[in-house]
Amino acid sequence: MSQQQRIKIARRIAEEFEDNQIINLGVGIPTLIPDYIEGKDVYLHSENGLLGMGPTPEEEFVNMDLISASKKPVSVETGASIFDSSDSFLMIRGGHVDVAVLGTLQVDETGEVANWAVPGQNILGVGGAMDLVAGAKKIIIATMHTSKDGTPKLLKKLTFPSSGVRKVDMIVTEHAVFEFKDEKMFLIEVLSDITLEELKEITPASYELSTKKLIRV
Amino acid sequence: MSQQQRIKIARRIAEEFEDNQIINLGVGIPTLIPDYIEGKDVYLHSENGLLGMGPTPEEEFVNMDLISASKKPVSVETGASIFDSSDSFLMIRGGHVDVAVLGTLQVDETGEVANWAVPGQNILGVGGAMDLVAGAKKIIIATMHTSKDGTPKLLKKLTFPSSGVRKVDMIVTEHAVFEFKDEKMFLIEVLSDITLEELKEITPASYELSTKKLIRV
Amino acid sequence: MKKLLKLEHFSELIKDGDKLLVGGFGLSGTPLSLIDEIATSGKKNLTVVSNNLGEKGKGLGKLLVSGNLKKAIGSYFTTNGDAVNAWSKGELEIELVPQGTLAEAIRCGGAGIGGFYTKTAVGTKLAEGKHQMTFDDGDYILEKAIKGDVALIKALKADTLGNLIYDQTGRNFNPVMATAAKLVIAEVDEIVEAGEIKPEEIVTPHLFVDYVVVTKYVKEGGRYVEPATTN
Amino acid sequence: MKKLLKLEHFSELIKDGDKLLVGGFGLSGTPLSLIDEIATSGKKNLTVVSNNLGEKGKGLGKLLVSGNLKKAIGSYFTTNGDAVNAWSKGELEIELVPQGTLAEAIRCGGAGIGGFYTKTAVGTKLAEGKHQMTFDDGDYILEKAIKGDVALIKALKADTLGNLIYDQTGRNFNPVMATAAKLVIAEVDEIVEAGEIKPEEIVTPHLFVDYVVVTKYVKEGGRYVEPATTN
Repeated sequence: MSQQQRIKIARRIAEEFEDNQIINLGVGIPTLIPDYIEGKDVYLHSENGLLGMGPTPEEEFVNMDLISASKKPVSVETGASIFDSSDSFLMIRGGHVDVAVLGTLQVDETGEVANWAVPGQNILGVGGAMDLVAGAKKIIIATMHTSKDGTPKLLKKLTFPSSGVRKVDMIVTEHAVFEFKDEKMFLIEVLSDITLEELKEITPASYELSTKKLIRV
Repeated sequence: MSQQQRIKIARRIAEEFEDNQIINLGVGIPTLIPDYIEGKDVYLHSENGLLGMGPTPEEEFVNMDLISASKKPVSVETGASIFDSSDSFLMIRGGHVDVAVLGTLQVDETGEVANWAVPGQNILGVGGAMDLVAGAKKIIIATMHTSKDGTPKLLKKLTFPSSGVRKVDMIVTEHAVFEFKDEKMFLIEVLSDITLEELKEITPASYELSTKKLIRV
Repeated sequence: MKKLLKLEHFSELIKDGDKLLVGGFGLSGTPLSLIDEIATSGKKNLTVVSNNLGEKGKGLGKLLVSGNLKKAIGSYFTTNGDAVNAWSKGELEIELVPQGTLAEAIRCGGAGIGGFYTKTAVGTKLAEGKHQMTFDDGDYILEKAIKGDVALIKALKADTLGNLIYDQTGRNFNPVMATAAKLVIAEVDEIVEAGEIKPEEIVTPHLFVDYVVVTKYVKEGGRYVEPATTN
Repeated sequence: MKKLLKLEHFSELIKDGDKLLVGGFGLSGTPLSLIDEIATSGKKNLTVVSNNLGEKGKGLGKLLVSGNLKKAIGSYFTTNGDAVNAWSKGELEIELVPQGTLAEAIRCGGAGIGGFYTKTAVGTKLAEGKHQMTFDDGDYILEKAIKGDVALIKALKADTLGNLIYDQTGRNFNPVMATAAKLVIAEVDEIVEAGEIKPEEIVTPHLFVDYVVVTKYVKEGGRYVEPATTN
């Protein structure tokens, strides 16, 4: 997958953010987003215990005790705060994080997400994925439309283990933006030169066209 | 009840403390104890969120935002810490307080305590009593042997509502010290010139004499 | 500063019948100015969750005098004669909760936890009707989370983002209440620039705080007093 | 200072089969010196509760190499190849817990709470066999408290009483773990006089801490490195 496509996804998701929102960014594509939040006062929450996460510091300011949830050195913005893991997940589970942007393995057409385990493979990591799925006010999925070998990720039904009963609110891929409403999936934007027929072919999930606002970018 | 008798009780209880213990003192007689903890490094815990509570400050240093659980101005000792109510009761309920000294209305011969409500009267306060009864490592009851009108407080069975199933470890009155072991009550010291027969008369609870160490002070 | 609210606009945020979480231990760490506004607002049928109802005629005690309350949930009301009277006459409902259970239930409300099992109150009148479960080391009762419509808290300082620190034991229930209501309003002595409070020292991060109001009280001799009117 | 412990005496406090709570997020906020002592102690059948097992050959990863572990309880082991291998070969038991549930379960262990109801993991494999209950806003599962025999935590500074503060996000699981074990040992960079850390800034009050050990590592370029031996 090209870095350009990943950046397109990051950029599009950044447009969703509103001033003063608390945002939690997962691993993968979501980590690209901070570069594209321009002119918006949002605050990045990191589940290892930081609100107000800033960019990667210069080498001389690196401190392995100031890192992101991806375990990379970060800095703190003005007005940042530090707290322990139980308070950090109090924020997540208690609905105090406005938007979580998560990568995924699969999403089904109701918005149920599978983003932690592949059947038949070793399942040795879940991290904060299930807490974010259960607790964030709005969940946006950032994902390539299909996996590297072309296997669809947006499905009628999950075949991988679910991350929770809570449904996601939006999916952004390199080709399209989908919204969920009452467990139904709507195509609201096309982001590439793909035709609607081609999109349908790589998207087993059933979705409706949101005629009011379908945008081709 | 005479202040001298109350002081005798406070003094005797202070003898129980050991270096480095965390102590929580309830209202009433327990509040007298700090004056009699001499030469011992103990730390007073106050359930409104303070470890390392110090004595009443001079008037000029009074701050109504630095008070005891009895809502009286206090000071902080060197090395004191401040925390919120949920963390304070985490300490209490989680067994991190070594000794709680509590007043009482009644105690029965198994060590069950009733210290919050009188039947037929308005029951509008419980405070931290039940949390301390459930959670402190050791519970010492500080009480006059009978109520003001001579009604016994140390009973075969409680007639007032229980404060919890957890049994207390020791009772100190102006006349005697009792210890509990396996829900049995033992007289271990006599603190006044009362005879053993007179003591029995004002103590409906059944107790054994701890012959090994019964002391008359 | 986006979150700054004028005291006179505060009571517009409260509706009849709201459940309010009000910080403080007696009169310590209590949002006295916000309470005063409610007392003169004519709001009705409020439920207050607070450790006490202030003192007679003071702090939350004022709401008893001005008739705003339907119910109080807390741990200790005995020392406020007005509360005892109102309850005796059937004018005030009271729900008594052990102090530690109260603090923890509010924290759960803020933490997305439905309920928790505690040994506190097992075998007492306050456990009646509550679900009981046996764990490795004995019996526990289920206590459910407490949430509010609005939390009124008192802090020492806010920064311009709404991060809060507290004055000594004035901290008490305030930080947990800040997590557990749909709308959180902090009364503070002072507002400082963002960055003046170090990240490690912030007790309540700004994501919990919706509005900040500067107190009308002044601290004299260690006690909050109403300032002499200046007109 | 009464609580000061020499590093070389530390492993005497650990027994075969103990359950250890070990602070840290990856290698951040991790008691590296204490872990090194265990790795050379020959202790067997330890259970470690920690978010990760460090990295391959680093931090808690060393205990995999030296064969001290029977079981790991945590949220994310995928990035440590040794953990994956040991598990595949049946040499290591793994219990996977969502990160927020892990933090909260440990806090409950310290707080005298038997268990709590969370929405996290409802409807997933990780909820299998767990008690479920419906509250006002949906289904929750019961997660039980986690306690340890010994907690090994990493702080920035201790004062002479054992009060602790942490360095930035090195705080992570350390404060909750400090509450939830029978014996709590804090590895610190520095010991200061009691009173130097202000009461409001203490994160872990001394009543939780049994022993303090000064780290053998030094921080260079923002990373802990083993000092050059001086002999």
